[in-house]
Amino acid sequence: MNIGLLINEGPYSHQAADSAWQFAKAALARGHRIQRVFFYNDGVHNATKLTEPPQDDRHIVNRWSRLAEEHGTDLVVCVAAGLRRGLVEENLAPGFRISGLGQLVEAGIESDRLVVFGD
Amino acid sequence: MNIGLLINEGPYSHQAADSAWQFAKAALARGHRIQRVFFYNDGVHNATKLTEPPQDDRHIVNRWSRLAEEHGTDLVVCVAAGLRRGLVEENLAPGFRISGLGQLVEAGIESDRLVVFGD
Amino acid sequence: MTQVAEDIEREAGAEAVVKKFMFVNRKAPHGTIYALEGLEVVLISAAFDQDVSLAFLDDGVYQLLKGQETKAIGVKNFSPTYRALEGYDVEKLYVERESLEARGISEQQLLVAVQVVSAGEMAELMEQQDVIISS
Amino acid sequence: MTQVAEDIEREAGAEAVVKKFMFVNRKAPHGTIYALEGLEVVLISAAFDQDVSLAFLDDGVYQLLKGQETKAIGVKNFSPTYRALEGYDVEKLYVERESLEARGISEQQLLVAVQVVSAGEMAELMEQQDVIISS
Amino acid sequence: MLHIVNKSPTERSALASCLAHARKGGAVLLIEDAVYAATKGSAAQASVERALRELPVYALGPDLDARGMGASVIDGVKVVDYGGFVDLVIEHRTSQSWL
Amino acid sequence: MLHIVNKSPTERSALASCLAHARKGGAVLLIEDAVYAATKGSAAQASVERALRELPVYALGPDLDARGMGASVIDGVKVVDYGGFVDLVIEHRTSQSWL
Repeated sequence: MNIGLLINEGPYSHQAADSAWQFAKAALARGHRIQRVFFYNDGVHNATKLTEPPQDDRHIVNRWSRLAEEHGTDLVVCVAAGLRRGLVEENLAPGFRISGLGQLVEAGIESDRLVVFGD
Repeated sequence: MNIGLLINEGPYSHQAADSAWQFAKAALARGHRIQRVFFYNDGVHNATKLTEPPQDDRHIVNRWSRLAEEHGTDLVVCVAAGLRRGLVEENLAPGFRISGLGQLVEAGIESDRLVVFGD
Repeated sequence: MTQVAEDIEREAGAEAVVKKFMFVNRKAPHGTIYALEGLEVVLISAAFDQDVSLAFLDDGVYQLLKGQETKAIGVKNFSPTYRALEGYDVEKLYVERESLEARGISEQQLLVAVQVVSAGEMAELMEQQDVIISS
Repeated sequence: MTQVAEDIEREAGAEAVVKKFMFVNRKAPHGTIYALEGLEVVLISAAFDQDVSLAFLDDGVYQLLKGQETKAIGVKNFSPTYRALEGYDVEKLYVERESLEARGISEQQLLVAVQVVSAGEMAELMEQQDVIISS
Repeated sequence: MLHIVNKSPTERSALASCLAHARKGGAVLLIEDAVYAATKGSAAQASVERALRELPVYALGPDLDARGMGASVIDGVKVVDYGGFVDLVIEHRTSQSWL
Repeated sequence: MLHIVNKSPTERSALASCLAHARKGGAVLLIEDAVYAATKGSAAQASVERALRELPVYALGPDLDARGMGASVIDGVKVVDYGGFVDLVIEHRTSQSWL
């Protein structure tokens, strides 16, 4: 099946981004397709290439980039939510793209399932 | 009196940064001194110069910068919390500086009052 | 069938999809941005010709209160936008009676015309949806 | 008094300040970062020779549970750090009895030695502080 | 001490926990979404009224107004502006934010 | 439909609201801090047990383990891993996250 994900919180601060990534990995392992991951609200902070978590911790942003690289997963950051929070094109990590909220509605239309991860 | 502030949430997403700024303005108007504003947890996102809120909305980051300019308020961003979230020196808005958590403890020691704003 | 005809048919098929979208609002306004940014999704969704409805329950009912004056907190007052929803053909606004009652709010205090439903009816409405977006 | 002497006296005075710092932990671990980043402040505060105590109440008591195994969620397990606090001379850990009971947790399930206090005692402890940092 | 609460009483347990710890001589200040607790008909009304017998309860006026609740404040709750917030912080030796 | 809850029942009202709306034919999945609701002795135990008479309640094993609660699960609550989470999403036509 085609599954869309919506992520409303930034990395590290809330578990939402971790849960969503674990869900995406498990879905792919079961042969499903992640149609799109849409980052909204503080979720836009998942897309910055500037994070430097402690050495002994997971690297949430890089994990997303790897997902895009290995599975072609479409990682979309909301442009309006990004502007409000200072997430700009030049700081995007690999695999992410900035686009409009229409991409979220489209994910709802085109995916068989939409799962929301937030606070 | 000397008042220290601790802000634990990012701009726009939670009211914490708004409440803290209104508090700071009111305290200054009453003749008190804001000894330091310390930005921790997601609060570090208050310090990026890259935000572009909608035209008809307040500009939270610029408000902080103006506070520093007009009153010499010490705006300190936690280095560790900033690294984890991608807040780097080159994107700091005017008036902010990056330093260690010791600055928060110091604010607790040196201020007559410490007020915490968070989620 | 030719490739072109197939493409046209597929596209027409895709365009014809009308799903039932429900936006579930359970958070108070102003303390957090969820109500405001949730509303922005609703406005965009109107352009997609889907079957859109909004549910207000728990603290979400506070979003619809009349007389919100945000000047003194220095924050944008987005509550008039709920009145504009009708112009976007978003007309299904469901508000849960139990949530209103627990907060001492009457329907007359709300700034738009809504359908007040019981928790049971709200649960039924949720079950009829194809997509539920909450924040 | 000379300027230099004054400066020295002021500095000595400043160094002698010992305030009662309480770090109040009311959030569960892992779901949000508050417990982890709160602990980082505690560790730093130990270097300042203040009178530091930690309060655990409400969901904060969950932070101290033994046997946390975070491997499957892919997140760092910081719970052993509570055991290291003693090495930093942070030895006043107060845990509220009512919070433990509401969660079915016994003192034996906690990973460090703590002082279990009633809500009333906790309130009294809070009132004795000079600085309270919560998250 | 000053107890500061910023969470809606129907969404979170912060106010309940605060009121279980606030004592005579202290004060409670409701800001942001916690001001709903200071409004008539709220599920928290009874507990706020009970608290009022022991200590003063304040609510931030700008936050009440923002939420359309300026005219619905429970009798006995004192409404303050940001300046009053500052005064309360000064008046009490310590504050705790029940986040 | 699948009801997903990620909040502690003693911190937030999300679980209570979810259980007031979940009906026969649906299912409840507890993840993140909501797994505390699935543990013995929790203040939420009675309401989870009541829900279990109507519909299945699942709890995410990795989140239980992370919180040291893997051995404290209420009888009748089914423990699933992330793969099981995916299966539940597939099994139910829609999901609602009670954030």
